[in-house]
Amino acid sequence: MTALANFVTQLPILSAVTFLPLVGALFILMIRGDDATVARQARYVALWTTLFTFALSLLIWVRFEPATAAFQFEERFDWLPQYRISYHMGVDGISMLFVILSTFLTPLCILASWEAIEKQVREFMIAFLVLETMMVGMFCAMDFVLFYVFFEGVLIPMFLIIGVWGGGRRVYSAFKFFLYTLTGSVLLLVALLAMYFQVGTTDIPELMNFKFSREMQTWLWLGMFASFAVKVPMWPVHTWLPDAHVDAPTAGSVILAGVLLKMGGYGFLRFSLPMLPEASAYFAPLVFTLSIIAVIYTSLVALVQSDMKKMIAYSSVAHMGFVTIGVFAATQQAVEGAIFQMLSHGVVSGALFLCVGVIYDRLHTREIDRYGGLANNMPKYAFVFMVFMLASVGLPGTAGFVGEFLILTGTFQVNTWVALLAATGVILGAAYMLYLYRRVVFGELTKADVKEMLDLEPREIAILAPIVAVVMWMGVYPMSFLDIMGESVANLLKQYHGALATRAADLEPLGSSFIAWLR
Amino acid sequence: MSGLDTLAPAYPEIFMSISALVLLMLGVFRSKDSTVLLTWLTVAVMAGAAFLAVTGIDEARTFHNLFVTNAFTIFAKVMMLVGAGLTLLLISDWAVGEKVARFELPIIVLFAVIGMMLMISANDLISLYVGLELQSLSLYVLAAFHRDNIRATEAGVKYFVLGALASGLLLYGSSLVYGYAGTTTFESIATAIENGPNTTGIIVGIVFVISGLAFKVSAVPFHMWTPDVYEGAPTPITAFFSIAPKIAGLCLFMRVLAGPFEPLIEQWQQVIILISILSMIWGSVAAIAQKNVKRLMAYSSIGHVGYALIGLVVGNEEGARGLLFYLLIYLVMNVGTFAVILSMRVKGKYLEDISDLSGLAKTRPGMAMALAILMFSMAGIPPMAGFLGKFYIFVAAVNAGFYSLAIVGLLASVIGAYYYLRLIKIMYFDAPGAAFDAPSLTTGIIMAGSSVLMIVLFVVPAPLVNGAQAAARALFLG
Amino acid sequence: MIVASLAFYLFSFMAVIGALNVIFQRNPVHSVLWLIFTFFNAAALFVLLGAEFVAMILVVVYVGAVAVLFLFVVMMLDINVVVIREGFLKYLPVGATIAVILLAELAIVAGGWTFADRANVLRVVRTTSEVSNTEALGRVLYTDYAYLFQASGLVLLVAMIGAIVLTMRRRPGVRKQKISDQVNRSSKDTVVVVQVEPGKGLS
Amino acid sequence: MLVAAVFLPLLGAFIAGFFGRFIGDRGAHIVTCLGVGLAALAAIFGFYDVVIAGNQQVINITTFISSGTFEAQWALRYDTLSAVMVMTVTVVSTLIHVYAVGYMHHDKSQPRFMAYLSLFTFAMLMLVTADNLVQLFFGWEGVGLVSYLLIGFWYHKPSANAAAIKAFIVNRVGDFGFLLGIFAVFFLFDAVSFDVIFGAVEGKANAEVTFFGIHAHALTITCFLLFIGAMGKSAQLFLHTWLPDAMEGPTPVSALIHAATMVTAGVFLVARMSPLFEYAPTALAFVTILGATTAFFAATVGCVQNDIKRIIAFSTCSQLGYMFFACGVSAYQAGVFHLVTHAWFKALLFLSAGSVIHAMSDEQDIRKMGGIWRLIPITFTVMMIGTIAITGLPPLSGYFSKDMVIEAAHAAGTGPGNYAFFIGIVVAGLTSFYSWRLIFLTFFGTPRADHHTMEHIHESPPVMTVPLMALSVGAVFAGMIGYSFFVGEHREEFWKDAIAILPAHDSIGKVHEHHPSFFIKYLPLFVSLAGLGMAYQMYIRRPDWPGKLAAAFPGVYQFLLNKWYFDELYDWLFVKNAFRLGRLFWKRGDTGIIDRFGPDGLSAATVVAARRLGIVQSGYLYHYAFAMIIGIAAIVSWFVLGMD
Amino acid sequence: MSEAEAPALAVGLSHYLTVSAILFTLGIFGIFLNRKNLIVIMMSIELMLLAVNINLVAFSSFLGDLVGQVFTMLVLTVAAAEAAIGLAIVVVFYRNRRSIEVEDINQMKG
Repeated sequence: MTALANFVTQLPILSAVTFLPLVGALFILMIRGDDATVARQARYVALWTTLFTFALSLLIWVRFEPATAAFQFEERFDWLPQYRISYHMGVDGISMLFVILSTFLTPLCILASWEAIEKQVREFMIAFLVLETMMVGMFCAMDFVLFYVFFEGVLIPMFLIIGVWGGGRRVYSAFKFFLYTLTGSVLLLVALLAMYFQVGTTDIPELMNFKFSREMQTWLWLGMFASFAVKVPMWPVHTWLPDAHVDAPTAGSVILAGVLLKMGGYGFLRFSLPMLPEASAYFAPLVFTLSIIAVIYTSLVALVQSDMKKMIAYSSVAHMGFVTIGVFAATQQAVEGAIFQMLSHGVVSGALFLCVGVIYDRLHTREIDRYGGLANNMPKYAFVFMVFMLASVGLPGTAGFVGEFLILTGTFQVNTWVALLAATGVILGAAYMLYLYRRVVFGELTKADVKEMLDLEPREIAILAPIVAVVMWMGVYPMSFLDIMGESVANLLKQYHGALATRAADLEPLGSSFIAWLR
Repeated sequence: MSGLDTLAPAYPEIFMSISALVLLMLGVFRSKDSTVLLTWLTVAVMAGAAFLAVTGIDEARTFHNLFVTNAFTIFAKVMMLVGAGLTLLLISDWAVGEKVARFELPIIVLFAVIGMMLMISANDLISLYVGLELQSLSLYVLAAFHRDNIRATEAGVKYFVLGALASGLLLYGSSLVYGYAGTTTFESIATAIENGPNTTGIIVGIVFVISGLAFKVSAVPFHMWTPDVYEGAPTPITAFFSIAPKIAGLCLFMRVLAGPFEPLIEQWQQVIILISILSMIWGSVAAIAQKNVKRLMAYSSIGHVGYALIGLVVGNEEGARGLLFYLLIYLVMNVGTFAVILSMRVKGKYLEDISDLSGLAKTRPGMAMALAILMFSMAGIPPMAGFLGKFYIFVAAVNAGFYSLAIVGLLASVIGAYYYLRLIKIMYFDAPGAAFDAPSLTTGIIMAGSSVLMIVLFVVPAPLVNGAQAAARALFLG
Repeated sequence: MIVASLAFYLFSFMAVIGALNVIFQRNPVHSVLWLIFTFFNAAALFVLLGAEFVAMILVVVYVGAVAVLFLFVVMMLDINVVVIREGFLKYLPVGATIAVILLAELAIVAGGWTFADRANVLRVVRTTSEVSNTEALGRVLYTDYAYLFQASGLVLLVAMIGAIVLTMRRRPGVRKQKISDQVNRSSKDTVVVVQVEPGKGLS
Repeated sequence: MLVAAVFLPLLGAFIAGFFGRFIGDRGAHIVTCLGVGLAALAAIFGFYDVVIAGNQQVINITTFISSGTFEAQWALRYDTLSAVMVMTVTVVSTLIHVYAVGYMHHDKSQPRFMAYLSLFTFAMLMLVTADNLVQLFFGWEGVGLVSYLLIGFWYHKPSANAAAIKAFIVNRVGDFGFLLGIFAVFFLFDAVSFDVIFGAVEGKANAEVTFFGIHAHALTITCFLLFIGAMGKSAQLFLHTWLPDAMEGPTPVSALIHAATMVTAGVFLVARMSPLFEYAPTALAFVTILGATTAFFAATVGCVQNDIKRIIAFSTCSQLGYMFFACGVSAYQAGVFHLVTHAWFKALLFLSAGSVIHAMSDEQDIRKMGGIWRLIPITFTVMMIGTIAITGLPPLSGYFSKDMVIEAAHAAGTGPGNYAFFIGIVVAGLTSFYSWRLIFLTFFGTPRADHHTMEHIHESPPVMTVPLMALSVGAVFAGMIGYSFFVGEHREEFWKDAIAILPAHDSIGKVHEHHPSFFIKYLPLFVSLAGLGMAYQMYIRRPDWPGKLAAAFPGVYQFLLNKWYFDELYDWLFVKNAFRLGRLFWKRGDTGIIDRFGPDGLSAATVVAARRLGIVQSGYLYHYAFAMIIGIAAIVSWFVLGMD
Repeated sequence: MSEAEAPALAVGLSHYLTVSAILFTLGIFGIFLNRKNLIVIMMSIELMLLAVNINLVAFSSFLGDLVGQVFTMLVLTVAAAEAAIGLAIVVVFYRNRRSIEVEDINQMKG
């Protein structure tokens, strides 16, 4: 027993969680047999691998020490010694929960693809496991280059997932997704290199402690912004998202919405804010403006969509607009709210895509008008969908509320206009979600093929039930998450405001005279 | 040093020259068709030469200061020999049962490699020219080797005429440099430039020399031959073209610019920046419209040369290291890719259209995966070694303050990613066509090995980078 | 001196005329002949510069070998005299402009030519008046520059192999001399001694 | 015990909702009714404990949200206000539950309905027992949600769905203000829990802030924002449009929403936040004016409606206006008092209306009723009681509370107070008119329903009538019993510190000090009787008058019938434009501009460029050579020209 | 040059360089303006090389350094080899295409 305990404590747990899926992928690669056997075994291997990974990642949570802002479970090996770039892993209160989010969603996605993916199952599962490795690695990376590697690496499996197993204009969407994000990230790379030459290292903790000059910060910030804004995505670089979502298979959409979008927000939190405080303060009005446009604009666009996935995709843009507002409002509540919103949006929008997937599997269309009256023959589904719809609307008691509320609370302390305009999203969000729900679930059950649809099967319940539980849990007792991030966020903001206070007496945010006039 | 010892620095070249003659006679007097045998023997000779180079003298000059050996030349030669050797392995597979292949093929390849080695080791404009011509003449022949094929001969004609034009430019430039400096030895030229008034004359001379060299590495606007020659030449020869001469050309480029012309760095930097940017953009953009996979590879290599030239622009040890590392990665990627292209064969017939790859992921998943990894690597997406190659180059550029160059390069790489992705799209997203024949063992191993190396080199790049580092240091000391 | 100057201007003028004709003659055979003419004039310029050996080589190698090779190929391929196509005139202005620009720049460079300050010191093989140009060249070519000599040998070898590989064809039905067959031939196999009775004939 | 009062309904809802299929309709009825009934018992005990025994308390459950200085607890706050509300809510709710068992017995998804009802009760209880604004918001949104579910209960009816969405979204508009109000409170007090806010409010009495570019008195703007929330929930003017449409729900729903619970939440909020409002006189004035105007508006519209439930709905809207202007003149106790009495008689009215509808085979148009009072005597009786109560005829409950409201408005002596007083009088008359009109048209005169319907008219079963009778008991006695505690001489020890009033604002105190003149005191009664008379004249004696009147003033009639055209205005202004903008942004913005000039444009440009480069790569040798020469000529020129 | 051995000619270095430049330009001109046949293009190349040789010899002469002439000899040698290869390629091309007109060399493009 002690041996086991020793093993558990000695285990380089972050690397284990990161690379375990790859091991699973190797196993899948080695499966031999006819197509049906390979497909079946690949599914099971993938499922067990991801479940085990999830279990292992829970160990991180259990052993995580929330009372400190320091990085934990650190690992470090030389990688590119010429440049003092190392394989450096670690998590703090900000990143840890994202790791859990990734490992939580992946097995659900595998389950969701159980029957929906019929061709090239083996490759699909491999792609998914590689994707998990990249996602987890990205959140654990404590070296900027390592981060970048994972950040970009995600594109590969996702590209294949959309392109091979997607529908509609899958090729167009896959390319759009890939090239859009790649364009952004190469500018991140330039910023990264420039930072490296200022500091002489790409180690994230060291970068955080370095003080860049004002001008340098401006350029670096823009470089990072190009990348993270695309990933988030912020208006007007959001147009890849609806296409990618619509054409990706269900599991792809779930991960896209659930984790990939968070990478941008995480990037802002991990890099822009602590490393470039003055530029962040300077550009905050820009971010606010774009985010508000995102919230209002995309909410309105969501309202008129006739494709379910597209609608949810647009709603994601709006929801992520809240996140960016929260991050750059830079108050304790706003930042914690932003993180919480990312987590909840990850779970909720992922769940919404799963819900779309459920009916898509039955009727093979995402046209909202093709449905209607599902409440009659699919009551369980209606209930589950309702929960996620309400969470998306931000009803108190569900996950969606806490994040939105904290973001707006925090933002109001900084800029009332921003809070006011962003809060309109609360109204619009309710409008388009309810409108969607009404058209799909409510109404008369008239269409013959819709009448034939069966309610959730056990597998689908197994996918959705945990999410319902998590959504409620996050809404009713959000402290189990807020506790973890609290210290890290406080520390981050202490540094941020400290840096601003000591060095930025004359710092005027972008367009501040205009804002002063508004205020 | 006395007697035979004075030849020691050139042992690899001497060994190869003598072997070439021996092999030639073997080929002539052996009555049976001996192409495959000679190919393997040539590989062995190259391995021997590489061994000699590695174990030989580290730092020396010989032949009245015409010839130099140092860590850089050794590194470059070994890299080139590896590239040439691997392509020869591909040739040997291809030559089996191929009527086009004759025993002269490996011999001429061998001569070309000798020429490359001579030019890498050149320490004088004259020896540079002779080495370059030895290489070029062999390559002209190789391009037209498929002499009954109209496209091959057309490739030969184009390559020859433009190559001769380029040689003329190079020579004219050399003559101006000679006239200015009063000497043709690299070190003396550097001394002369350093001390003399830097008139237009020397600069024009250098521009002409650069143009000639740029032709050899197919940098824009001296690249126009590349797509046609790549398309026309027999595929394994195209593979050879895309690897060894590029490596040799870039290494020579580096030696010339970092050696005799080093004092005029500010002038030639502008030229290299220009051709580098043009190459990156042209290579990326023009490739998009291609249908022939060999032409695609031509534009791809133009683009890659553009990136490599960034390392040259930087003009310091870091840049050189980046360039060498980039070349290493490029070598592996291209060998692997051509191994796949050579496997594009249905019932013994070679295919060249990109669309022939469609649905490869379903018919030959292994091959598709290998090619996909290579393509992602070429596009510079982590976690493939191609990313690290670009990374080292761009690190050097940014460190030297060439931000705009780095940004242009990275944006061009996004455009470039488009056509690499297109290949992947065709393999993975499209409906399958006719299944390819099973690749031979050697080709299969090269294919698999190079794609695995892409990931291995990404994880543990340190040994190679260290080698490149040592070589780069030698370049800037000597 | 004046003679030398006049000679320079004469030969250069003729060389340029020759070069122009090489390009603009319609008949390739004429072009080759004009090329030979140009080479002769260039050789004369070399003599004026005191490089007699190179001048001779130029005549021997170029006129004697290369130009003749050209002529041979032109004849062999039986190329017709071509009409100038439209494209030529269309591109002429642009091409001429570029050529003139380039020429002007090269002329500027040539006109203001300066040597490097240390060009004197850096010379490797100084000319001396002690020995003739040919001997001086001979002294360095096979000693200091033996490497180049050997390397150019390789170049020529490659050219030979290349030319053979590309052009040589074994035509069926062409009789070839087989030396070994001839050498190995013995009288026993081929010669039959026949006793002929006188007056009877062979039949 | 107090915890049980709140959570038992949740438990009932949970069981009925998730296990409804296993326990069946009967089981769901029992579970939910039991849950709410026990909660009512607990609430009565709680009321005793808190109000009589004086055990005000805050029961902490756990932390809800804690982030930096932001701290919100899950807690139950029990003071008089909460206790009154909890008791009213649970008791009325229990009766409605029981009634629903009967009313819904034909429906096929009764467990769902019962679960909703209980959940609604739970949410309302969370709202009234909240110890901080966030939890209050939880309950606030909770009732919003369940009202959405209940209104849209018959989800196959498009009109029900539309009404449900409308209710939710209009409420969201209010919530928008409420949220901003919460943020403003946090901004000012760095806390959201009531104790802290109320403790610190004096210190902030004169604070000024700049919100949204407006530099203003902090508490005024905060209270104003909070009041926007109250407007939404309580269907005050501008945000009232959802209320009439909400009648799409089953009748008990309407009762629940309008009587005791959801719509009164706004009044509760203002009463709860009285310490803040007291320091924001401008906000109070606004509350007064808006409340009074709403009362007038709703009453005018109520006079011409024909749907039995709609009339009652507008009456609710109007009565809420009374409550608000009571609060606006700082007579919070009067407001809450009216709330409580209203809860009884309005629930009674709705349920009886439900009973009528039930009897009339789901007919809701009063023009198709008439002359049925003999056929359904119990319903008729209780409805009469409700009507007498609402029209403020003594000694039923409405008389006490409404009189106090009107007197307080008069006693306040301020401009808005006088306005409210005036409107209050007018509306009292209108209320009487439309209430009696309803009674006369429904029960008296000649039957206008078709023969078939008339034959089927029958009294409702006891499971419906018993709650009706219980409610009518409340409607009769609530005013008499409550008067002295809520607004009478015992009010101080009754309320303790649950409601704070600045001495200068104490309008109820003024009412008691300066006894209003006879005229003021009995004017409402007189007006009410006048309304009755008018209704009698128009609908019993001369039934042709209304038609003539409508024909004489078609503009006014249409204006009133169409509810002052608010729906049309909003539809034109917001809904249509939202869709239009959305389409514009999507087609023009995303597709037409961003994609066209962004990714698609760039990639198309790249492809074009690639083709161009392909043309350059012509295959002709001289072009290739030309490129090289141009290249070198350009570079040489660059240097030759650059060097000089 | 100050060296005594340098031939004292009234005609200076730049004259030779100019002649060479003219020939060089004509060679280049010949290559890209030629629409006739490949052989002429090859002759143009020879003209370019000749220009280089004049340059080298002139520099050699004016510098008083023999290396230029050594270089010239190598250029001549290599040029001969180049001509051989070039003509061989032209011949094989002719065999395939039955033409060596420059306009006909356009099988591959794009």
